[in-house]
Amino acid sequence: MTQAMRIEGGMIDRERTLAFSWNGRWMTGYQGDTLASALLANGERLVGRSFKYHRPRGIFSSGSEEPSALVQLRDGAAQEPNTRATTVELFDGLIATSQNHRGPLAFDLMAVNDLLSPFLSAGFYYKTFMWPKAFWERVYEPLIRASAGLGRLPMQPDPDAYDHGFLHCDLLVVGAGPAGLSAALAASRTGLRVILADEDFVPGGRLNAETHEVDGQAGADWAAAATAELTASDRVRLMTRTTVFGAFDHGTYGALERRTDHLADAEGRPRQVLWRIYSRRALLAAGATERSIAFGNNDRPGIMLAGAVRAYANRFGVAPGRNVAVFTNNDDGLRTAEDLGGKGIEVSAVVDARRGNVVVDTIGRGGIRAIRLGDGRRVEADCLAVSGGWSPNVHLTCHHRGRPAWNAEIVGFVPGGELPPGMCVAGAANGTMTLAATIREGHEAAAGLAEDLGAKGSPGTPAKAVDEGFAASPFWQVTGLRKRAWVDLQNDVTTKDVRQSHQEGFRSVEHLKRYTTLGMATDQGRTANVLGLALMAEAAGKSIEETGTTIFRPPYTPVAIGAFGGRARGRHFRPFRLTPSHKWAEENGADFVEAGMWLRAQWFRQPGEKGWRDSVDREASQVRRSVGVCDVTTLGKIDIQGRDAAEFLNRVYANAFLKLPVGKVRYGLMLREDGICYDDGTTARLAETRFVMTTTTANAVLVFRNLEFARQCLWPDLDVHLISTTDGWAQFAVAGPNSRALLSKVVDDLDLSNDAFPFMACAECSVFGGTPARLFRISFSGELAYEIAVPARYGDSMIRALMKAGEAFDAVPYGTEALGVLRIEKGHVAGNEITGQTTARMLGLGGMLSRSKDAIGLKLSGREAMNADDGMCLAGFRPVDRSVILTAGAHFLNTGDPADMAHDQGWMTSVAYSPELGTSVGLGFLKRGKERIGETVRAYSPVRDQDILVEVCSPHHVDPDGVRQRG
Amino acid sequence: MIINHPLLGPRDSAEFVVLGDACLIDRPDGMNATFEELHDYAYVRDNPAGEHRELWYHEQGDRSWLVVTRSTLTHEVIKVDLARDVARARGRSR
Amino acid sequence: MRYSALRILKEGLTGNRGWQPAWREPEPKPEYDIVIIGGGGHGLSTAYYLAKEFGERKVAVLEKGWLGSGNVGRNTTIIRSNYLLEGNQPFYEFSLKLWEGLEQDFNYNAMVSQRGILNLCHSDPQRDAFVRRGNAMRLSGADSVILGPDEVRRMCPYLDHESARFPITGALWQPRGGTVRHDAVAWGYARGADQRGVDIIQNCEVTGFDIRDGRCLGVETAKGPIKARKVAMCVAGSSSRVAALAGMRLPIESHVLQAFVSEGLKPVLPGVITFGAGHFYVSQSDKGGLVFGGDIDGYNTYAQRGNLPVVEDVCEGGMAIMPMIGRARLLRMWGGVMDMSMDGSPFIDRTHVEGLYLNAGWCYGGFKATPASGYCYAHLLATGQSHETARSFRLDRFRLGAMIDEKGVGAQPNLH
Amino acid sequence: MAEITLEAAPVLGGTSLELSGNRIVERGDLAIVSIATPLGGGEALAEALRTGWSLDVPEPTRSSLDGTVRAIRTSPDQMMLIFPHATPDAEAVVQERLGGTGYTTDQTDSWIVLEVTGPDTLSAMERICPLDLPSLEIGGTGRTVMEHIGAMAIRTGDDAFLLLSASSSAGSFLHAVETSFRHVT
Repeated sequence: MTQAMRIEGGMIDRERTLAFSWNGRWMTGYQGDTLASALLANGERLVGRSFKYHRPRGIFSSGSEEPSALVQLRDGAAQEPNTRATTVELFDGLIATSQNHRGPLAFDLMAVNDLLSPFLSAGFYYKTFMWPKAFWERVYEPLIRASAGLGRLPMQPDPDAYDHGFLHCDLLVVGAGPAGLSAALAASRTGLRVILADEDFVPGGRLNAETHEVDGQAGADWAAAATAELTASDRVRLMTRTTVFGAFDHGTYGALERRTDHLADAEGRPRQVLWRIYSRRALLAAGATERSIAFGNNDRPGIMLAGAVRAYANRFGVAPGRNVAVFTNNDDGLRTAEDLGGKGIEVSAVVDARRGNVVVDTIGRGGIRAIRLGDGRRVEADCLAVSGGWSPNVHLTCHHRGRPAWNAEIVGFVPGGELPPGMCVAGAANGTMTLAATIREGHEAAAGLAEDLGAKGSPGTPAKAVDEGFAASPFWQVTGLRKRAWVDLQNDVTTKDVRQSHQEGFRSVEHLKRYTTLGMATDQGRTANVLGLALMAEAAGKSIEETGTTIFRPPYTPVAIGAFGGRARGRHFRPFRLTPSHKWAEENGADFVEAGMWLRAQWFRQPGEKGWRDSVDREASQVRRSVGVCDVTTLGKIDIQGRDAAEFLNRVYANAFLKLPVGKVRYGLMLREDGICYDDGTTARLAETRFVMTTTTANAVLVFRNLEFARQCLWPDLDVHLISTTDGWAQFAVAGPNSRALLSKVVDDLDLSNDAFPFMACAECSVFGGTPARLFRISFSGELAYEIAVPARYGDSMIRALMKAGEAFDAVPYGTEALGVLRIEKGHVAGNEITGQTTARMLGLGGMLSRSKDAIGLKLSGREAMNADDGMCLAGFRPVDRSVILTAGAHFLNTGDPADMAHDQGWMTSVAYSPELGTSVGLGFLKRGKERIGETVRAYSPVRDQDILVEVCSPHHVDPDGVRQRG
Repeated sequence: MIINHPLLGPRDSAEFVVLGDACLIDRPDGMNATFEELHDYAYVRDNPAGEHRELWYHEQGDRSWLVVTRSTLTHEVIKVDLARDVARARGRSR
Repeated sequence: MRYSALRILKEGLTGNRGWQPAWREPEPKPEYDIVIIGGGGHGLSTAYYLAKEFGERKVAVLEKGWLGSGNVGRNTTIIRSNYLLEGNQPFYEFSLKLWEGLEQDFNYNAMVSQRGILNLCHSDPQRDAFVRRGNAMRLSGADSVILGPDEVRRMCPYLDHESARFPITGALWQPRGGTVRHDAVAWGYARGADQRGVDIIQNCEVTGFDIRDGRCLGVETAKGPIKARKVAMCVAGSSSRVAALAGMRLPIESHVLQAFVSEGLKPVLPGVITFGAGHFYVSQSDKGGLVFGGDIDGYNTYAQRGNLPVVEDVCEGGMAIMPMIGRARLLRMWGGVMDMSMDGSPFIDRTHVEGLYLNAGWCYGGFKATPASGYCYAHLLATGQSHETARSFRLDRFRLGAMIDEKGVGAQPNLH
Repeated sequence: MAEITLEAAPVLGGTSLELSGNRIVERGDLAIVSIATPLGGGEALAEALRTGWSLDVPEPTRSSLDGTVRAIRTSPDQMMLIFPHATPDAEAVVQERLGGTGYTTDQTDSWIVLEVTGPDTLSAMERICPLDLPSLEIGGTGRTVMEHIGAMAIRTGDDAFLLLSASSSAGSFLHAVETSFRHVT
């Protein structure tokens, strides 16, 4: 087919023919076409099906308000469901298919719903499908879901890239129609930093669709000239294909720029960029949207908004029909007849409701063939241009929940009182419906804002134009119809549904919307809402003011979830933090595990080891037998300095810190103000006024934040200063009986003997002949152990050197799993015990709480329920049958008690297989656990199909008296 | 949202962490305060529909704690101070 | 009028002219036994159960706007009982059981759809916590299953199993979890309560309380004073404001939770999926829209709207775990004001004012609780005793140190 | 063990990328030392900075320069000195010139420093940096978050910035910056 409906003129490049496929048939269009104009040029009228009744649907509009012409764009993983044909820029090789039908588009089996429509009236599904009970999930809902939705998601990952971006400007102008262009010109001349954004790919708005003149030239030519001036200015950023979709707080706007959607291939560039625009002021010049009239069978393909009919004829050089009828309630419709006449298109009738003439019905199945008038006459027409008046695009003015106000003169809602701060509105969006006034208003608004922002330059003078006639009338529906009249074309909401909603008591506008689904389709009812409200008002015998309106929420038009997601996908969803020994660990068979943002070595697989248990058992045993090395860089490190540093620590730790001597380390317990433990770690005093605090890996950021809070807000006059050094030092735990021997080969001239450098000692020293280092004698495993730190730049070199020095002792690297085994054997608490829900008393650390000072959390830790006698406390557990493996998360029950919540005795927090003891061991919280050592309880874990007997024991499975770590 | 940082100028709220009611500055001294006072400090906060003084932390900035006076109805930011200055003005020192 | 397939057939054949209003539009009487403030989900269900289960006849619900305009009108419709703590789990399981018989009970199809809820986990400690939770659920009679990575892959092949930043190591699965058509819940309870004589009075804002020497005798409203033996606050989102009228300060902050819906799509997600590590949860409605959300914005607000950073954060989570939704378009975003309590758990209790009761602090978990909240509140109002599953929801629990802190983040409302 | 000595390695192995006329270079030669102002010690510290380097205490969002030594303000009572220095004793060097008038911490190993230059620098930064870099004067600084990573930007020329970020996430940060350039060139 060769574009049979193509006519002269328009803003298309006839030199550049583009081939595209529609439902598998190849057709041609021109550069500058939209998919919709190209389909019309090829005589395609039936392009889709409605949601509920599967009625035939055609192209209804020429813009982003399109309710009917929704297509599945592109193919494969790049498919885009529900894409408005009216906004898709045609490109060579474009592929589109129709959606929401079973069988061919022309013979949709689901169209049977239309015959059943009497039984599918508003809210019918709330009144049935209830019996028998079990049938909902099994029968009814599957049926309903089978017909749910419109387009189809490709079930493959989105192949395109997306980006976020940030822009700053003095003035953001939304919409590049006459008002927006005029405003942007004025603002740029005053020297403001301007962003002008428009959703279309050609600036000009309605100027491109109408035959108006501006400054003595065709409106479209004036728009092109204005665009040229703006593009030339380095103060202006003109963004076409960019929809400002949301007004957020303090002048922040969300905008979506479609960068490659008009290209066959994005070539790896981001398909769309989601901009966060920071503006000092914003001018909304988003124009207006035409609406329909309710009359019999007003939903057939070929029935089109009058403004769209003009757009296709004037801008795209396409005849929407061979003989066109016009039905209007305002002057706009008449203009359509003139424009079509000028293009040599036959106009078969102009029906003006203001003169009492109406269309009562339309004839034709897959598309309109004729109309029937109020006086019974039948008029042939393959296209009916309808104008029910224009609704200002006030959407962004509502995004801070401001309500639009009804304006009886223009018969539409205009921006209400409260606009988002910094926003003003000009042109049709503001209810200024004629051209000259629109241009003037845009100019003056911008000039006013420039002055108010202190811009010096002159805005110049606004372009000249003539105000066309505009006489809207509040004519909404043709009454006394026998045929159904549509309000919402996509969701199939008819005038009957609106009446029924009122009849059933759903009378507030919100109830109307929710009960009938009016305006809840992909077009958000942009061409339907006002009509629906007017009908509701008529049904209630109220005015539209009294009836009120629902308000608009972002986004103005739907935005791809991928665009909101930006780059945060797959491996790059969040940053990785790597330790200085990461590369070395990779070379040495490490499996890594996420610890917050960090990757930590979990274990080091050795040749011949079958599963992870082999590796972990080997590593843990070798630590207890000789020595092992573990990268503990991820623990938070905070450099704390100042004359009052000790006093400060004494107030943020629950245990005493004031008298910690220089050269010593102390274990510290941190409470929240509510008395619950939230972190622990060791803090070393390197000098009178200098401490190094360590936190858990998970809480490093939170602890730092809380310390800053205490420093700045609670005790602002303490001389104490914080800075994080977590990334600055590569820190390694060296643990095991041979750790001293190993380190004596590493550390330069420092006496490591037990007397000179006892348990909990620390020192600044150097290693391997002069590299600065810090040495701490602390143990998380219960063995003789140290932690040695060097500047991170030496981390990789250090781990290699340590392992070399350790060869003499068969030193092993060990990962987080072995670390866990060792600390569970020793009965040290960690994240599984310090959950933010546990008290020091539960953890068996109640004795640490100082009674002689004020520190954060001490007072509230004394509350009744947190100190109940039958309270939980930490205990150790071993399976009565030593061969059984324990389950973390099992709940404890007294033997003989029923398994219900009332008899819950606690839960297992951590388990590990202890190579040392040759059995699985656990830690857990048990009511009165301390007093019950030796008892036997049930460890009940139905989700793991486990119900076993365990013996309660001391949490210190290994070396309970702590001889080794002091040795 | 934009927070007008008294030292750094307007900054995107995404750089901040919000703690809540600025009354958290007024921590009673645990040695002298009653249990009731500590309970109210920890659990009872203002939650006005209107002007609210709240603590924001510039975690991805200069790590200042700020007292932001903001309307909870319109989100308008009325005033921003360094929390340290506010704390001192409210008589906190060491 | 009773709803049924037969009725629809009859009405369909007679032009749907016979449908009756779903509820009356009564003017307030001068006096009631019980006045409920708030015609949202919890208020309406409280009225329904007061009338149906406890034989209360003189009950009014006062709603400042349109009925159902509470958070029941703007949420992500999820029902579940996958809680951890003793204070919570039995209550939410009770609620789930009430959901399961609800539609037949109030003769309204709220599309209670138990297609399951899947909580993904990404580390061993998380899995241990899920095992503990799953076991707690079993102890209170709920259903729960721990799935391994392969089972999750079989159930949801479209998740990012290969290249995820946080690989999926398993999940907690509750088959009885699911979704409900939220507006229909409000309408069903309203219709059921109305049929049993409850006066539901819309556009009737409460402007004050009549409190004399420690007793609440009634309320001042936009439609004049109304006397009542008992007054029951049920205004989550506005709790602090209404309580202030009675001179009370509550351990509650108001925060906005944003939620999102996509354009209608042919069904791809059977049940609910939550991706905690990425602050993202999603389900698909019977109309085809992906309904999803994440964390609250984090600042106190009464404005029912949020800001871009959280919108992006939520969609980042979605794209990270489910990269096949990239080309689905976000159609609508909205914000609901939440009562965020100091430990993330609610209150159903009397207040220090005699005759004045409080139901509040639901954080963003209020919807799933609607039936049990109403039932337990009605129980307290009618019998003077707390219902056994709601005993822990006391207003004085912070004094006792009996917090119900599922997340373990302490007295910081914006982290719950 | 005399036979072993440790070797310093730059976090990204001294990365240097050329992307259609733009450059991303890891600056491994810079030392970074933070200086905290003791309570009430502002004057003394300012004096020490003047005598030690002829540096003024930098205003927030500005740097002050003495040849190759740059001071930037990182918080109300903290600043950072950034200067070329090879050995791991930068803190001692600074401490000596300060004579105890400030609390110092060596931050060299905590940060990665990327130098980005070239005609597309501003449009690349637009994609990750919420700060208004186009109107940031030369020498201006700002700390913010880029692609979920904390980062500091220092403008060193019309089309040139130093970007500082945590060394543990250096790989992800480089990826973010590099991707931005690739997306705009």
